[in-house]
Amino acid sequence: MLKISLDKLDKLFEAISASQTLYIPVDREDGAAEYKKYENGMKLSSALNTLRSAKDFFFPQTENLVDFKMEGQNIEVIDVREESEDFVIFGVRACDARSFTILDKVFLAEPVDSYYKNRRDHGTVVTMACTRPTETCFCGTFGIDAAAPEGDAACYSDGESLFIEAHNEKGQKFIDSISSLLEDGDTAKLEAVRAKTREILKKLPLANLTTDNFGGDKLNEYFNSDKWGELSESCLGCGTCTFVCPTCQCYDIKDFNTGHGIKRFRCWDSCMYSDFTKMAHGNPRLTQLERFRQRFMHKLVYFPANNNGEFGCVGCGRCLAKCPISMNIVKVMKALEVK
Amino acid sequence: MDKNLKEQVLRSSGVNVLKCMRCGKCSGTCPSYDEMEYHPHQFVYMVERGDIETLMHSKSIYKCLTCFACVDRCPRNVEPAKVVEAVRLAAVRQQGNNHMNPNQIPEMLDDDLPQQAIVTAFRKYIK
Amino acid sequence: MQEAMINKAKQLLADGTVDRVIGWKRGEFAYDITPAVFETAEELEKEFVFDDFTAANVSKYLVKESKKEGKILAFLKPCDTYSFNQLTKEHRVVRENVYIVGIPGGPKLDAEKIKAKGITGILGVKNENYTLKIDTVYGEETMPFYEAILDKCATCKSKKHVVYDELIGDEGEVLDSNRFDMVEKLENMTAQERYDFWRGELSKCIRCNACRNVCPACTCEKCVFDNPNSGVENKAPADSFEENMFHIIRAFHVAGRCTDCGECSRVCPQHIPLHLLNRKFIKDINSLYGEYQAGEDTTSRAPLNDYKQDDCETTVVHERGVE
Amino acid sequence: MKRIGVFVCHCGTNIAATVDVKAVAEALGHEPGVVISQDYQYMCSESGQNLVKNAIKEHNLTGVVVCSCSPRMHENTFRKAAASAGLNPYLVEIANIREQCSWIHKDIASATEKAIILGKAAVAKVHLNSPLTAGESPVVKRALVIGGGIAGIQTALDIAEAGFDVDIVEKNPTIGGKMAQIDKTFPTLDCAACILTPKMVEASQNEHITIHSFSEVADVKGFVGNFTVKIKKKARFVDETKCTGCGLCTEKCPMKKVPNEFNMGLDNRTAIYIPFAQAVPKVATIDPNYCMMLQKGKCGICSSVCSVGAIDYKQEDKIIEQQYGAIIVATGFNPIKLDKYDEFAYNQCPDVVTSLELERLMNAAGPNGGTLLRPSDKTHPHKIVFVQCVGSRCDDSKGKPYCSKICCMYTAKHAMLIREKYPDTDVYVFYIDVRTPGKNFDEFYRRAVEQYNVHYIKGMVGKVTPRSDGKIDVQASDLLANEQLHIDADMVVLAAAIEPDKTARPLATMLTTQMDTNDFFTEAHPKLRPVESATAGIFLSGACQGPKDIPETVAQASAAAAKAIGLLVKNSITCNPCVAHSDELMCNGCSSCEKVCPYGAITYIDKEFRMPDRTTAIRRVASVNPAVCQGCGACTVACPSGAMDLNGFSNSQIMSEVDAICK
Amino acid sequence: MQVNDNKDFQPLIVAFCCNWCSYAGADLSGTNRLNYPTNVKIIRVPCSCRVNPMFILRAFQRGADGVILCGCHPGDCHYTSGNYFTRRRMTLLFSMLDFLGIERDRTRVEWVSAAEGAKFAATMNEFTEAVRKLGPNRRLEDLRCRKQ
Repeated sequence: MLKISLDKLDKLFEAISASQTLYIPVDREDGAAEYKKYENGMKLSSALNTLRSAKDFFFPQTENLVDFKMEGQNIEVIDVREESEDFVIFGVRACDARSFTILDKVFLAEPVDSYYKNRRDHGTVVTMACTRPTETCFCGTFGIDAAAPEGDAACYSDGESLFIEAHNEKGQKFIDSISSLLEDGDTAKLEAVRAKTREILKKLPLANLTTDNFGGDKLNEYFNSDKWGELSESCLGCGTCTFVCPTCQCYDIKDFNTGHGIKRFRCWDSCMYSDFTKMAHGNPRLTQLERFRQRFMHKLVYFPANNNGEFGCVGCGRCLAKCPISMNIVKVMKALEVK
Repeated sequence: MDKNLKEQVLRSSGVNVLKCMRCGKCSGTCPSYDEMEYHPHQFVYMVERGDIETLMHSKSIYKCLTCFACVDRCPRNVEPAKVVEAVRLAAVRQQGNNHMNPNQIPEMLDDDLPQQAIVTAFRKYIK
Repeated sequence: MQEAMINKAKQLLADGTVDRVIGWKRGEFAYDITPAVFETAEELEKEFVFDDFTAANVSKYLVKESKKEGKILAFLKPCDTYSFNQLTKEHRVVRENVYIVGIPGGPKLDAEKIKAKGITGILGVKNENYTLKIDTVYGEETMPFYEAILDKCATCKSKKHVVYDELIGDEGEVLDSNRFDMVEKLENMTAQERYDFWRGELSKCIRCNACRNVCPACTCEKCVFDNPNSGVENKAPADSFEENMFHIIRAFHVAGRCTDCGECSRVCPQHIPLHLLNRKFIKDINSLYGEYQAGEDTTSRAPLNDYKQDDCETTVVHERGVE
Repeated sequence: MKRIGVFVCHCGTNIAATVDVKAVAEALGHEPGVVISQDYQYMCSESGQNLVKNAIKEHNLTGVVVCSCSPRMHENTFRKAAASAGLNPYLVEIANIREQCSWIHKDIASATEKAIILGKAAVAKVHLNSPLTAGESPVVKRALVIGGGIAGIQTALDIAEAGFDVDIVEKNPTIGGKMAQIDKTFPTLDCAACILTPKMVEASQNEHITIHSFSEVADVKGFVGNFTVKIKKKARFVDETKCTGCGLCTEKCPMKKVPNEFNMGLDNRTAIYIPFAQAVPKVATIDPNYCMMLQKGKCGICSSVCSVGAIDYKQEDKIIEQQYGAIIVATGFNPIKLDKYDEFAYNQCPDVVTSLELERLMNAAGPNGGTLLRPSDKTHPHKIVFVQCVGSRCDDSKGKPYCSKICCMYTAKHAMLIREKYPDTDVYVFYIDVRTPGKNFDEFYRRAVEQYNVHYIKGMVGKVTPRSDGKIDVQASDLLANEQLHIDADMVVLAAAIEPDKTARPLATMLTTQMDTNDFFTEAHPKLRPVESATAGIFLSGACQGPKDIPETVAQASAAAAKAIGLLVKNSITCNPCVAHSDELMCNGCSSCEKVCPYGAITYIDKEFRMPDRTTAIRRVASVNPAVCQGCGACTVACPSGAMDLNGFSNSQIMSEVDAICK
Repeated sequence: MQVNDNKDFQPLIVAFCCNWCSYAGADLSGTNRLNYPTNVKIIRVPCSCRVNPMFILRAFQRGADGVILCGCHPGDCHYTSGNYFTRRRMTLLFSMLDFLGIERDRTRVEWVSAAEGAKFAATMNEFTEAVRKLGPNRRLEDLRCRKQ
């Protein structure tokens, strides 16, 4: 496998950013990691994961769809779409890498979401294998190997060098563009590191959580479960879980009157919000219980029902860490599960 | 009539002579009234008319004790003493720099000189 | 303490004083505690928890719970009692339907602080003589207890319960906290520095509304930011202005009502020090209109619903500090 | 879909000279919803109004924007025009392009641009206007007169005459006010008491009039037609209903060294007292500061001599509450304190007196039984100096900037009376100007000069120095003779400026009426509405509005009464429909709005609601009484959820104006 | 490089005036032909206490460079106490804006009576000049609303 010494990472990033925009996770002052556009001198974060997921790159929180310009009583419609620039997201973890597969199923299915596709086509995802998974991780539950992430290209560290391999043509093109910096390397030590990581993954508190009892065919078992009341009673109805989630893909479309025109934009919505999917007749889910149920039923039942058994969760653990009242999909699965 | 002179007096006194309503309280209160050819209320009115030179040539400008009784009692805040002072200053300026040096004052003092005159002299000559 | 509380709850349930109990329920890990309502002794035995991580202020839940049939037992920490009192004052809770047992306050721990030390894979946390022994999948780690406490506990304003039906443990006192130090530090910066500081902080906002939804002062039936007819509704911070707008107006709406319970900053997934906005208002109110602690009583007039004829003019803002 | 008409007024050249009105009409014609946009010479003229009316009918307009002068000028005109054409009057908005545009700007291009923006803001607002209907609120058929001087008495008598109940609140133990203290009145020189006391008696006997003497207004709530007033009846320690006013108690009271305020402190009274013989109500009052029973618990003589048992040492202040439809303020005036005028030696020399003190000195019921004697040695003065404008027309902090108006005339009166009664007395009057406009006034003054030989000297007294021989040295200037005079006077009389009573300022706050910087009440219009305050239902009577002599005061008192009667005869008045209202679905019931409402218009009700989760719940929600609400909007900002909004100035309307301006 | 005194900059000033005093004061400055810049656009409100902080922020969002609030002098409020509430609200709001690093001179409260036409004009001249010196409002604007 091709590799580069870890102390030459700066050189690697400089080379990538010379030809296209590069995003890497960096540490913020408060210790949290976030993706930043690479500028010389930036250091790759060693954090397990970024606070916000990587979905922003393809599905940003707000996105302008179309403009209406108003002159007196006339309205002109302006298409604001532009071809996206090429960019690389480096250091995506296995869970987030899988989340793109899930988002693709939504946005690239017919009718294709051209805004999403535009970015997806121009973005190269370079993943990074995990070496220090934490207690909130449960990617294994969804068949994700944290030590062998997906993506256009994947990186692995053995503590000294960074190994890199392509998974597809886009990944190969990426590697080709930086090949002058790479050399062939021995993966023996790397394999040991990966084995160790896999050992740790097995020891994690959520290692035994499975989706065996969930899936598209479980609607009736769970929809009317009497557990929902208890599970949702302390839910604040905030959107933290949905906004840190790499797979939540619901959005709202709104018009903003700028005074001289209308900007029609979409922004993330949360099924936890009281006006979620509000329609002319009103709101289909009137109570927090219903909204709460929607979120988990969607991830564990509805999504697999519509997508060949694929679950709408990747086990990144962000919601476990961030929910203000510590209610999350793991607790829901454990409480709900009928074996 | 010298308009500049009027301007100068108005500016250096800072007084708005138009506020005077001719009540004569300044003259009614003035301790030097009998010594003066022109009295405080006349000062104000003559300055308003621009008749400054007459005042400058009158000994009245040196009779004002600057006791400020008129200033204190004027119901309109016109401050006649400041007008008198300004006219006096205008006269001094025209005479060139022949005014007294404050250091000369102590040797000129005698026991009969009223305390008020000394204090007001300092007020006048310190500038 | 946990034992005493469970016993108290069981006793009050048994003698019919209360029908339900609101407290905290243990989670998957050492720290992921969820506020919960218990109805039976068995549930209490099994799941009720009170430890260094039970920081959540349960008083806001009483807005809904106190309107249900029967009486509910609420375990309130000193800071929570201020929130409860404020809610009583604003007629948002039905005082008669709540039996309040005052319990000792913090300092409570912040799992995020432990994680920020680079400690991952946390399996258990033990407090031994104010040193935290943290069991992780990567071995045992230690850190000083006080380095892991919540910001809101580090600047605790009071250990006194302002309302209760009975107390477990000793009553504390109002503390002479240094809670305005950071506000003061910011006030002493230049306008440009302040602007840069807040831009940096507020630009992190993802408008998850956790701060608003956890806030015991934010109990509006419908928030103006959720109401399409209000003219200011917005769902996502589409422009830096909207980040400012949301947080300024939210702080303004709770000004004089915020008890400084610190929940907003505790729950912010982006660690934005939102409490500083509220504290700025509290500090201004204290210095301009006289000391006022929201929630201290249930009768006083909120400073913004009150005035004195000789109040300072708005120019006071121009006259002080640095521009 | 809105159908809005825009009408741009030229106002002759007032607008058209600086604003291109055609361009404004043209530009606004392109705004969304605008179906017709016209300009016209004088939009407020009958033909201009017809233009609006016809357009409303012809184009079936749902909103009208008039770009013209200030809405304070013609908003009502156009609202009425719209109403007569069948459009709700509150669907009319005015863009102020005269006072706030054409009159203040010179450059046509920028003024036109601004006029267009102001027009756009009005169009944006009118899009959100909704038809409003004015409600009605009943009028309580009772009036309150605050102050029982000649102004208050006259107003009360006139209102009672019209058949309405009226209450007088007087802070002193008796009504009568300043006029009761005056000896004679100018220019007729008839005795003040002779013409005042019959009116006082008439007031006390009129079945429609209730006199609350020794009382103060403690609180005023409500609004025109429906004021709720709390009146504090101060404890006088005498049961008014029992006391016959026989005066035995005042004779027997051992505490005889109390300065008599009715005689300006020139003599003494007893601790239990009746201010003067003709007092109304003629009831004794105990002065608790001097009464030995109340101070030390020893004495009780008055109680033992009172044959009807009217004395009640345990009496306490009592608050009574009453509803009124109209309130008339007649709080009157006082002479200013002369403490700051050292040059007149008022505080040093008892023979330097104010004019009001002179009135008492000359009055038959006064300290000397009507003989003019010097207060110091009770000798007859032979040379008296009057000083005019003491504290009046002053630009300094000591006095008042205004002319007190009455001094010239009463000084002439005093001078004349003294010369008449004591021809051996020399009387000097130092004046700045003598101001005597008024029927028979100048003739009166000339009589003092020509027939009574009063020495009128143009000039001001600069210094008054009491001498050891009992004479008073008056140093003054005689401006016409251009000399400084020294007069060795026996008495000096100072014509002190008059100022509004000190109780007026807090009262104005309670009544929400405006005052000028001198604490005189401000009339609604200086020429056209001189006896009304800007606050509906509050009228002004007498010197509380500005210095006045007796005939003028009485004239104004009757005018205020006429205005109040005009209000009281109505059964109801039309309310302003631009009031607050609460959206119950959004209301939290938190009470913030109630706390900031100055009118107490907001109450809370428990109401059953169907909640989002299909359950029903009882919630506490705010409810606004539209008859009480005056539409200030304080509640709308206090309400965090935005449940409270204001008709005519709603959140969305104001924001749409902001948007249009900032576009 | 931006010139410091921003001589050519035309700031947009939104003035909220209470109906009873300040709006009448503004009318009086018109009646007396006292000039102030066209930059000032007045919105009539019944009382200064009707002005919600949201309106002020809204104006800044939409491109206002300065917002001034005029009401009756304290004690003279047509509604007794409205301006007292205004004073507290605005003191706190302005203090908060200052805390967030927004330029202080962009906001102001001025008490203008119906008789103070001259004061109204002088205030508007002064305020416009102060805002002109600050330059365009960049810290509290919504980029989407910026004029193209």
